[in-house]
Amino acid sequence: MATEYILEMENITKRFPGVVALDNVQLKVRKGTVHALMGENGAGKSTLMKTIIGINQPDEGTIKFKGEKVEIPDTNAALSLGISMIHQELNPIPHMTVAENIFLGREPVIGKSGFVDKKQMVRDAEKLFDRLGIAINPRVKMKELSIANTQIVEIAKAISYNSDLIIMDEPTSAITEKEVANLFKIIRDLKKHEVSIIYITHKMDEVYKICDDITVFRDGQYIGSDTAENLGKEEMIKMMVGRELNQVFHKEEAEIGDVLLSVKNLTRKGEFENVSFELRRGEILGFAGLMGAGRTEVIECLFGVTKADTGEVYVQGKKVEIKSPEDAIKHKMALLTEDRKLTGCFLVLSVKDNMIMANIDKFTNGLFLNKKKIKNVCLEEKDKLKIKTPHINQLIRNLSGGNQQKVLISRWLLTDPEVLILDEPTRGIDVGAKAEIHKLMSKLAQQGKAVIMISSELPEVLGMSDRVVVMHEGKVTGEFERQDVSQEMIMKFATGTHKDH
Amino acid sequence: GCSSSPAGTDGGSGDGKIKVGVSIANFDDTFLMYMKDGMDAYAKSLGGEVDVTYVDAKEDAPTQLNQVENFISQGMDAIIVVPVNTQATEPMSNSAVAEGIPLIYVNRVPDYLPEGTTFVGSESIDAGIFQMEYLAELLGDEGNVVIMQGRLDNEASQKRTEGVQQVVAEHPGIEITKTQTANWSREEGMTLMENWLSSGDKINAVAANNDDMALGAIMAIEAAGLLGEIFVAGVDATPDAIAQVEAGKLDATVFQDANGQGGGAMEAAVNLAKGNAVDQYIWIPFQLVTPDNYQDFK
Amino acid sequence: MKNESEKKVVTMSKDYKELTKDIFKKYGIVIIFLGMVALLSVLSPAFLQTRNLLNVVRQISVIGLVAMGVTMVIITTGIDLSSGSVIALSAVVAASLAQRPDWAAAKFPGLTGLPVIVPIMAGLAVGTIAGCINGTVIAKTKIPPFIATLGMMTVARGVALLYADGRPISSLTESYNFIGQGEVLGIPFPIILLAIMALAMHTLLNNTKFGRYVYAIGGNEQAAVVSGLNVSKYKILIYTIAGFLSGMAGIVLSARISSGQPGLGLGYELDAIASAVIGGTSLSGGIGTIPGTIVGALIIGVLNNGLDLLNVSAYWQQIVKGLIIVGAVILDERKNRS
Amino acid sequence: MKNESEKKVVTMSKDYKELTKDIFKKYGIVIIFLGMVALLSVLSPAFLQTRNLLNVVRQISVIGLVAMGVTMVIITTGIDLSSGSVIALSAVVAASLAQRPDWAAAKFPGLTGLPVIVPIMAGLAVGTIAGCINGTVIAKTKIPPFIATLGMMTVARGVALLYADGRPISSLTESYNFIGQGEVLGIPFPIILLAIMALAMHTLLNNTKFGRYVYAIGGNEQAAVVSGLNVSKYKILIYTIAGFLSGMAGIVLSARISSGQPGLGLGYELDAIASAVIGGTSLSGGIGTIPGTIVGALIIGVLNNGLDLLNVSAYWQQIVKGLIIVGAVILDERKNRS
Ligand SMILES: Nc1ncnc2c1ncn2[C@@H]1O[C@H](COP(=O)(O)OP(=O)(O)OP(=O)(O)O)[C@@H](O)[C@H]1O
Ligand SMILES: Nc1ncnc2c1ncn2[C@@H]1O[C@H](COP(=O)(O)OP(=O)(O)OP(=O)(O)O)[C@@H](O)[C@H]1O
Ligand SMILES: [Mg+2]
Ligand SMILES: [Mg+2]
Repeated sequence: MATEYILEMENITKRFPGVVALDNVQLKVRKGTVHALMGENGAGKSTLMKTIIGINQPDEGTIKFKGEKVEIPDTNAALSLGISMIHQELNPIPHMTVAENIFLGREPVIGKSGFVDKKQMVRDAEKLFDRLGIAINPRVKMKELSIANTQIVEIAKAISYNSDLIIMDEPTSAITEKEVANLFKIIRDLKKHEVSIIYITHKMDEVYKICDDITVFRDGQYIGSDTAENLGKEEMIKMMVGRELNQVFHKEEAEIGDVLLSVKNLTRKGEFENVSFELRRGEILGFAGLMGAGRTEVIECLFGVTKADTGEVYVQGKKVEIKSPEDAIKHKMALLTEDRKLTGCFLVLSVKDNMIMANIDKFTNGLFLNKKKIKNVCLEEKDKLKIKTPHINQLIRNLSGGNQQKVLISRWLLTDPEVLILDEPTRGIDVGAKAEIHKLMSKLAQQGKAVIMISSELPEVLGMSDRVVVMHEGKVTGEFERQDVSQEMIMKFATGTHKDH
Repeated sequence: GCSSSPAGTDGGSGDGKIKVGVSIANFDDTFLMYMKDGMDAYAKSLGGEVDVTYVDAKEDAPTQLNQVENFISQGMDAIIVVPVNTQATEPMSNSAVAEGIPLIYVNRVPDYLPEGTTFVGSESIDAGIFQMEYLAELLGDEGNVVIMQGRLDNEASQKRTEGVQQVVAEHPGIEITKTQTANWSREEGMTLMENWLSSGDKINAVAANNDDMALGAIMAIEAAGLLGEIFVAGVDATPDAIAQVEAGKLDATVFQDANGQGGGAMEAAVNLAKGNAVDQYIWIPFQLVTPDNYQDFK
Repeated sequence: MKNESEKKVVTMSKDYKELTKDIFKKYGIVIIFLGMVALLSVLSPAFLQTRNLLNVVRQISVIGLVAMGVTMVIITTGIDLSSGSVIALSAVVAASLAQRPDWAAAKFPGLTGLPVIVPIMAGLAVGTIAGCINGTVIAKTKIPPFIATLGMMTVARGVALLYADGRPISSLTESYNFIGQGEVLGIPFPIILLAIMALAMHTLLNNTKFGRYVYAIGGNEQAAVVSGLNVSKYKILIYTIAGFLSGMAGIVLSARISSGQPGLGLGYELDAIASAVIGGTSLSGGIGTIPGTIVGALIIGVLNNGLDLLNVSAYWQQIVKGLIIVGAVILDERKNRS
Repeated sequence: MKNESEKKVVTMSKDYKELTKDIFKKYGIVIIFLGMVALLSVLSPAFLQTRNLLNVVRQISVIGLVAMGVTMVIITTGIDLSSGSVIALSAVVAASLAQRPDWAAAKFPGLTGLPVIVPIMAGLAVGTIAGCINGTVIAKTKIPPFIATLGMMTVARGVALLYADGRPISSLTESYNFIGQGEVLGIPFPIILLAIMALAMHTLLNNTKFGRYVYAIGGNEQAAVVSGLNVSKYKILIYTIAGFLSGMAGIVLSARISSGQPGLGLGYELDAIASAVIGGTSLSGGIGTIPGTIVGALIIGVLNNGLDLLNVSAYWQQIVKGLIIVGAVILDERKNRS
């Protein structure tokens, strides 16, 4: 039996001003399979997906869906062909309910009246969530949800179209292992119903857990495809980055010094209670926990984004009042936030401006900006973190997600922090860059600085941390030294089941 | 003139004071403010007998109607209105008449003036006529005249312009070459005049619908070094304008007796509230102000 | 699962504690409005008389109509500066077809004494067309609504002046005047019209697909696009409805003063926008309700009426009015409207 | 490696190809402006005369000053509706301290003939205070700038009317009038003032930390907070500068017409906002430049001047002006301004 393709894309080229995002690429997806599309940040994966869903129009090339050549002028056309997509950039409508978000454009109506049947909509959402094993109240507004739950809603939404082809562009970037496992269960189930999936991720292990075929892009070019069985991990990574890459974590030993930061009984009612921990020079402190554990809330409070109800913070033994991020930065702290779009990027500003914003004082001569210095430093950072952008005056919103993340990291590195707090630092970052960031963390630790890393990727937590703090529902449930910790233990404390024995 | 009998007034409210509500078309209008002074002065001259409420209609006819309705529900003994628009007075006239509250229009004559309402003021068109007749004399019956209009939808602006046009029509040697709005504003009058002078077209006289625009025009003319070569006339005889007549820069303005109109209206209101009869039309004529007689208006 | 339910309980108990706070949060502006009413009824005995209250509502009916359309536009992160001018244009066009046959200076001497439906349809059509042009320009050329409707504001005013030659079009038929001055069972007709339209608009926004799309486009236009909504189409429709309501306001206004004037409605756009924002509509989109907007319009109306009743002098009125509007919005806790 | 360099070449050659397109994208509004100038000089020989060109620039100097402050405000996603009223307030206050001693009707008969610096400082102070109040209310209470400045618009106008009792304050000293009417080396003083302020504001926005922060706050306020900016402080400063510029505009305007009037500046806020937006400032924040805004103001000024020169009738002027402004923004390719 000849292979039956649900999607065949050939000779696709897409240009943006100053960039060739896709250069004559191809992608063929077999019916009823999960097809991994792999590549570094900026390889053009999302751009290609957007041409399928009708957001971008390719400059050249053909798309065949179910064997027929198709034109996809807009998303509506894609949806009616039977293609839906989980977008890399989450797109919640904050003031509408979860159910309204999911059924936008497909609202059930009462008879033929044109009136929306709100109750039915909620019932439909509940039914969908039941089927997918999701515990979210469809009546709450999207803005109430954490970023993780927002992503889950988007997953559910894409699936609810009952499409024949579902594109998942980094669907697991904001969720933890538990939800990933659930998603994989759903995907297997979809496969049974002959649904095909294009799966984009930067988490290598996921590829081999769930995907049948792999296609690799590099710099907007098609490199090759094979089945997951045939294509080994090392080989795939080599295709992605164009060279050999060592996959082990770049944890280098650093000398552990004095206590740099100490947090005592930090509490914010309704979010977290009595959180205490210490951070020493040379240390990388990992924070583990399931989504909703309150890790983000703790460090945002620590950084002065929100106000603590009670609790104390000591920097180098001195008690400090941190009322705003301004204060935190004065105390040589830095925070890479979890939500890139909401609290990270200045989307309409250039890469350069985005980089210098947290520490402009470093770039002034008296009253005026030293533009030459800014340019030099930014170019240096661009090279150091291998940020893919045609020039540093490019608007950050035109960068791929992973490259945006790198720009934000360099923003905080430029402040020369003593305590660098990273909330999901490698979210959406490709393997190569991830290794770079890990190296960087080690280097900072060796310089006698300290790093707090929140990560929902357990291997990353285990691989990089000197110590791990585990949180569950707003409370610290455990703290472990590097040598004592295992994946199972973290999960036990993160789910709160450690008390059950 | 014909007299109107006040319809069923009780001669004042409970505390013995006469309550008068006044809705003025626009508090930004300098002339109307002088008229308000006239009303105030007359009311004060009666001691504590009259209690006056002034409201600003902001040049919006519906707002004025709202205000008159509010006056009626407040139980005013008489209402004075400087109408925003004389063709939009029918509903307020009808409401006031139905309630038996005397309504006095000032300054602008409504088309519809039913029994029970009164008018105090002058004929707007006369201002344009007086102004242009004097300019025609200065021009020796030939030359190009430009008209600076007030706000385009404003009645005083239209009537005064009509007056100018009427006079020009009688003088074949005079031609209106440009008609444009400067929205009653000195600054816009100046800008407009600058632009006109730039255009290089010959201008011999400027007929401005009010003094502020005329003063703006004079400033542009002076800056261009053409003072004395272009005649300028305004309307209102504001103190600023009189000073310019005195300085020999403004050739003429038309005196509208703000004090007389305001005081006359208040007098009529008090009389009607007391149940005394007054003439339905009380005319207070315009007067031309020139270098010969400006002293009388200082 | 156990954890889930535990957490819910926690949330619930918190809810009860904060109930009063929540009520103020949700109905803050209504409470502020009621406070104003209470204060005014103490300060001025005339205020609470039925007649005066009917006055207030009748007076806001025009702003109310416009503000409802503006609310919808603002929910989509747009703005409509043209409403005041569209009022004028629709008023002069409608009035020119509603003149009494006995009037010598009729604009169209051959077209007097027409059935009242003719001027009504003409006025509504004018508003609808203007709105449709706004919407089309905004949706198709992607220029900011501020500029598109600013252009329409200038153009529509110019056309109104040109059409009426700057002069009022007066002496309108009784049946036309009824729209602005008539009463049904003692209730002024403009109030009835406002109530009907408010109900219709509220239903439209709350219970129909179209309404959901208005909020979706305002909440996150990109999300609306990727959900397959034809955003352009809906934007055109939204501005068209706003134009329709401005057209209707023009008819009511001209019927109320028995005269169509090219200077009508000047500055009404700001009052309409202020009503919407005071009523809780967010200028950054996605939030806003019709009842809120009506309360916003009532606050402005009560303020105008009350200050007149209290005999506050004209200059002070402006000052007090400005302060109270700002104060009301500050007191109102729903802050995310900018 | 080979691929890398190959690709660069491709990109480069394409770049050259698209250069003209890019230029139009970046300088579209300038090209449109030049087109208007070219057209007008053909249609009216008077247009290109030095004297007329000086006229145009002098006429926009007031709007230009205001528009620069408004630009900064809009970059932070704010809006300033109060500028027109603040102009009036600063004008009457400054004028009241700049009256000639020989004038009988002086507002403060004891305070005439003061050195010119007194009214100037007073006018600037009035504007600065008004702006500071705007900024503080917006930053501290988080109410929408639209409402806060709408309130200030009403209040400042009321105070101006109250202060001047609705009447013009005239007969000002020669040295005061010089600000609006004087010339230095044949160049009108308001133009010099505009040029200096434009240079200062451009430098401020482009070459200082403060400038970067303005863009950052507009680009993403939350991110600005997390990056350690004291957003409240900068917002207050931004509105204060805008108020200062409105105050300066009030002085220039009153000096230009030798009279401080409480009705001055009516509607200037819209012209100022339009200048900024035509010049490319994005109402959704983060984007905008001073040179762009000056070009925007010039477009409006040239339009007013040209239509007068061409003797276009008053009604048609409004229509044509509206159409051209919308047309210019449509032709301009930088679309993301809404
Ligand atoms: N609208 C745009 N304008 C200009 N350049 C763009 C635009 N969108 C994407 N690009 C560029 O196209 C290239 C491909 O981007 P794309 O988002 O497809 O990468 P990606 O493979 O999805 O990366 P990531 O893994 O980081 O998400 C990048 O260099 C990006 O900068
Ligand atoms: N804006 C919000 N409004 C109400 N509740 C919120 C909001 N943001 C987050 N929460 C709640 O706060 C809790 C913690 O959020 P969050 O999921 O971000 O925690 P976390 O430990 O940082 O997890 P992760 O980093 O894995 O996402 C959750 O219960 C979440 O629902
Ligand atoms: Mg991507
Ligand atoms: Mg988190």
